[in-house]
Amino acid sequence: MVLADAFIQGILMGFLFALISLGLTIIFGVMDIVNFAHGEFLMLGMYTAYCLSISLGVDPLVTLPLCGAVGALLGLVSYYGLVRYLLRGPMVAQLLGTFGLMLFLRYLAVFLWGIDYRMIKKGLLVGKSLTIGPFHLDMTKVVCALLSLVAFTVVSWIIFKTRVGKALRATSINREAASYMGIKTERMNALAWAMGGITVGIAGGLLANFYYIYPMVGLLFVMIAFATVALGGFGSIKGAFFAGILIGILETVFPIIGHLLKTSIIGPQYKMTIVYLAYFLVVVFRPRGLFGWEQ
Amino acid sequence: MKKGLFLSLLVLAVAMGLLMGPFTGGVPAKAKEIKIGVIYPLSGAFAAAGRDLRNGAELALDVLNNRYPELGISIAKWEGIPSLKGAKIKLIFADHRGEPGRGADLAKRLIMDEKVVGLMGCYHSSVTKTVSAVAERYGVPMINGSSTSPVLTKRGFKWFWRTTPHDETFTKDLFEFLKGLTEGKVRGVKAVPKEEIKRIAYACENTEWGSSVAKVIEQMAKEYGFDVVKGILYSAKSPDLTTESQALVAAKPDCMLFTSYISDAILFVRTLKSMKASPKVVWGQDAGFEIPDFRATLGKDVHGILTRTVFIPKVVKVKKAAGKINALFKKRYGTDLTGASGRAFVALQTWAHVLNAAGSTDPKAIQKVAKELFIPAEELIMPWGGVKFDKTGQNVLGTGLIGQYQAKGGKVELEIVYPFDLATADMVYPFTTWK
Amino acid sequence: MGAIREAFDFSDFPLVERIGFGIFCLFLLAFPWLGMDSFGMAVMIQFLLFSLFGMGWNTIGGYGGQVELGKAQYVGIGAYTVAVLMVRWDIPYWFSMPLGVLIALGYSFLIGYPLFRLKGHYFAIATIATSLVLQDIFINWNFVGAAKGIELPIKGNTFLYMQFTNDTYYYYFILAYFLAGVLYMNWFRKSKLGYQLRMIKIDEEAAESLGIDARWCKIKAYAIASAFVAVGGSFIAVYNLYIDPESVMHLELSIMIALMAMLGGAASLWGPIIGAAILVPLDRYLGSWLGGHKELMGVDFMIYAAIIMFIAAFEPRGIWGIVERYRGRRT
Amino acid sequence: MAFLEVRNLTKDFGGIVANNDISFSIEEGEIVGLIGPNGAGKTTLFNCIVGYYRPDGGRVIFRGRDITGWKPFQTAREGIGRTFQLMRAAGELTAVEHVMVGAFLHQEDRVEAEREAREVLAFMGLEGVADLYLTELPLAIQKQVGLARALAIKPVLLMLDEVASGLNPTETEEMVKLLKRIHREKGITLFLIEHVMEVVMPISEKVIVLDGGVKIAEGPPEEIAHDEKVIKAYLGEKYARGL
Repeated sequence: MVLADAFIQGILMGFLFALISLGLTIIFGVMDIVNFAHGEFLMLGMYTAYCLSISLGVDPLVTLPLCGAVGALLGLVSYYGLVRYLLRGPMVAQLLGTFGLMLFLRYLAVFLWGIDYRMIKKGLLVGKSLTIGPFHLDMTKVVCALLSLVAFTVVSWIIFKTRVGKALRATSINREAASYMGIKTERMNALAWAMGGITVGIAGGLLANFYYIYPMVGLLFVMIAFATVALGGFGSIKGAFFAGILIGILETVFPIIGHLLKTSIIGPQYKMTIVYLAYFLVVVFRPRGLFGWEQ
Repeated sequence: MKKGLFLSLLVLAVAMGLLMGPFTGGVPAKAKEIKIGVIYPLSGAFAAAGRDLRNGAELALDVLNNRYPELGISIAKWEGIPSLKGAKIKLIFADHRGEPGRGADLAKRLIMDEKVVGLMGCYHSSVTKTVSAVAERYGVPMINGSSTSPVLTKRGFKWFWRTTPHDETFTKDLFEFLKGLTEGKVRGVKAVPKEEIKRIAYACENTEWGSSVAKVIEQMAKEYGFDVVKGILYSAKSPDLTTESQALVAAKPDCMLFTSYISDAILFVRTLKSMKASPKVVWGQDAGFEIPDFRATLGKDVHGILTRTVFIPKVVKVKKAAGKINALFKKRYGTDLTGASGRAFVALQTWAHVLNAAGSTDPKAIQKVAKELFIPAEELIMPWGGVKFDKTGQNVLGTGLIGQYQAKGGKVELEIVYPFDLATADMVYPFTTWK
Repeated sequence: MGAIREAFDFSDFPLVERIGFGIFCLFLLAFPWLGMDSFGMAVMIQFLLFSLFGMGWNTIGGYGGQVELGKAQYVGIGAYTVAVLMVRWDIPYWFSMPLGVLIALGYSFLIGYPLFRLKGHYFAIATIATSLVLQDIFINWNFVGAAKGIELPIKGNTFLYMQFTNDTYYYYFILAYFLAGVLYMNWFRKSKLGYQLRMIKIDEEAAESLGIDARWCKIKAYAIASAFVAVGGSFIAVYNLYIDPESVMHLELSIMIALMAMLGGAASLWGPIIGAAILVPLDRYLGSWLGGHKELMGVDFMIYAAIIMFIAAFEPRGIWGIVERYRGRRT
Repeated sequence: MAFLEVRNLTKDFGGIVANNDISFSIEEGEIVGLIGPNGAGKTTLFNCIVGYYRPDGGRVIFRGRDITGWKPFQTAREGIGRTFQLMRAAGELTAVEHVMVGAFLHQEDRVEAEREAREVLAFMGLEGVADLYLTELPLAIQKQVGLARALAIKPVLLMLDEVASGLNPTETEEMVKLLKRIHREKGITLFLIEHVMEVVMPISEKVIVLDGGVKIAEGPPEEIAHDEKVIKAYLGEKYARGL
């Protein structure tokens, strides 16, 4: 019973993690870059939702498209403004650069909005929860889950069915070959960043419905996003999805097991530990993650 | 291109140097000015608390250095330190970002370079540890207003005094309160059978502060005959607290006790509400549950939540001084005084009294008077018996308050429910907000 | 013997650099007598400490070209060994420090072995993961004080326990480590392992075809790095006299270490030192100065971040890379 | 007993059979050429022998030792040197340092290693470029440095993967001369992949031909030159190019 509840909660969280990681994995897939600033994109998405819903007095859900737009803009700006140059450097320089971007965005937010905690107080979903039989589910999380599904279907459709998608995949598999085939890889990269931005922006907009908004908030999610993407296999859409859910379940079910076993050694204090441990073990035995490809 | 980059970097470096020049040397001390170093978490994850603390300290400074006769407390009349020919106090703020190591370095800077007479701070018990260790090493007095880890005054330091009561006192208050609940002492609630509130579950953030509180709770629960059915240490930086909340709910406790900073406190309330958790008592250990942001962000979801604190605006009903100062504070910063800002105020106030009594800035003299210092209750904005340090440097007259958030037509008030004789409203029991 | 000669042999550097380094060393030795304020002293100590960390990271991260982001766990191991032994059994620094280093070495081999099955980003994230796991364990492990951390007993001035009431002692203490580190690295970069690592970095297949066991080389370099960092950690313990997982094993510390080395210029002797020389003062002074100003909140970090991005974008080889480009030699 | 013996070696990548049941042997001191059209599985065969790939079937015996599935660095230590089709050049190490790394295999001391390295470079007439970074060198020279690097590990068998590709006729001439010298003066057995027949024919004593992963012919160059199957394989490819 408790276990079942934990399981469901876990899956819901999992969908959220998956949604957050989606952008990261798209960007990586196309250009082998881990974007440290991903969490900050999320944070800015949340602020967008907040500011708009306050200033326009509309329901935060309405602002989602705009959050996406802001995310896309952010992605494009950081690609053309920074990442384009980073690509010339080695991996260390790339990490360094996006790490700088992370710090910069975070403290830009501090500068602009100060360090107050903000929270969206009214809105369709805010504070609502859905009761199915014995289970109480946070309405926003349910919607998150649905949207996450939608996002994944749309993205995979774009990538696997459309011509743009083919171009994207070609670029990700072999940059030179792609450019010979007349694909403008520059543009593909930009597109990847835009897509990444959109997804994470929307995720932020949703998150704003039940999460507090704060300049440092990105930090909380970015590590999970990394673990998710890495576990699923860098660049793999499918991987991000299942890894996200797996992690969600792991971190909620694991402590409950401890609770059922009446032991305090297995408890929430280790919920993240278990996630990282899982990642470590998986990659040690499967160095490409669950669905990743050889690099 | 590359040359340009190199140059611009060079320029930047030089610019840095120039900018920092004045700040490394430290401002030359002006006559008749007493420098107190104040180390707070002004930026980083705890900046919200830091700002609150800073406001409290700055208000106290203003009250001390200028004339506010209407306030009716002695420092308001002083315009500086009388016994030092009205010397003004100057606060030098430093930002430790919650990092013990950084705190220690800043303490050195304040002591050696700024030549401060004494130190104040640091909110985080972990930082207070390193900072007080530095103060001890250099023999500089430090008055701590808001770190509540019991061990701080159990280290036999000679230069460390703490005005605030510590977590043992606070936690004791809680259990006294629960006891009172079973004995019908609580205003507006008739005696509750102990069975009804026997099961306790706590969730404490897993750093210095939380984990030490957890220990105290365990031990007190035994003394007062409650059963701890679930104890959780969690990371305040965790992106979601679903798991923790579930573990709590699963244990079906009557009382949920929290030791949380602001972000996790907010998250807990949100998550537990979504799970329709139904404990009869919800109690928060100050900090997260008491910073204005908590109420501001969560609105009426906090109706009925108890928080231990040391200051509640309602205190004005029983304390004249508090009322006027709170009004002043609200006028200036837009929020009521809180435990954080209030205690910062008192800490500086204490500094003023100490210096005045000592009549000099010589550490030895300060140390001497600190031993027999007594600030009477009516001087304080806190509902304490006054300020009097025992030989460990702990203020023995400090007491805690337990307040309850009560939603009254749109706005949320924090009412006093403990000590029972100070109660300002009927307690809301049982807690039903999240149902 | 030969190794020692190698360590002191800087002859492959241009004269101007050797002179520069000489002057810098003199400056370091004389620093406490330059009447610098104690905050300057504290910053200087941080600078030396982080240079030490950076040099360590440079073996695996710079010469080996492996993006290692988990060094904090070894800072923790070093610091905790010293602290725990001193608190529980009153064991002097000079016994506990080497032990700490040994533990760090053992542990690094233990996790290095599986770790180096991984490449690229998988490796990077895995190093972070291991570090976080260890931190969580320490946070919950009561024997080492759990989240409360450990306060070391204050013993006044003693060389046995390496505790001093005056920072000047600590300064020379860490300076000694720093210089030893520089000499070691000067030997390392010219050592067999040093060259093999660079070969692996350029082309792992080719390296293997030359009879180099790439994985084993990486593990060795990783262990060396860990030892360096553990030494630094042991210093933190006796310097701060209080450690907790939050402050000595934090992810940001790991990133800081890598950041400084990369920014200064990975795979070069001076790189990490330069990186630390720029970032540490920047961080501390900006922090301590702007930190006090409400209205400027966050600006210090923005400047900081801007510099990082700038370097990463326009000089991927780090600041030292500029010099190397001008003089056309790498060292 | 054969110097290097390959028995029924098979390697397939998820269904695509790159090497199918290939057997041959090389005697000590021979120069053997391995030719075949693109995608015939030449490089795969090399990689199976040196150990970058683990064969799915068959054995590799080197000087009476079964080295099947050994790691590359182990085979290298056993005395098998190899070069690659392309050098990954980086501004990290100079030419001489590249060769030093090879010398380090049997030489702990740096100074000694450097001396050896310079000797090898001198032997190949590359003294001039010793202290330049690979990125500063033309492709032809880079490949020679790669060869020097392999020589520095003092191999008894040297496996060369298209040393002549990307070289102009005169450079190719040079390379052929050089190979002859290596064989003559250092007495190293050479086993070389060549895509262009014209290069292998003059120097090799025996030629092995692969096509589509199978060995279609083996024998002295002149025989091979007139072998039906071989010609077809190449013509076939030419047609394919035409289309």
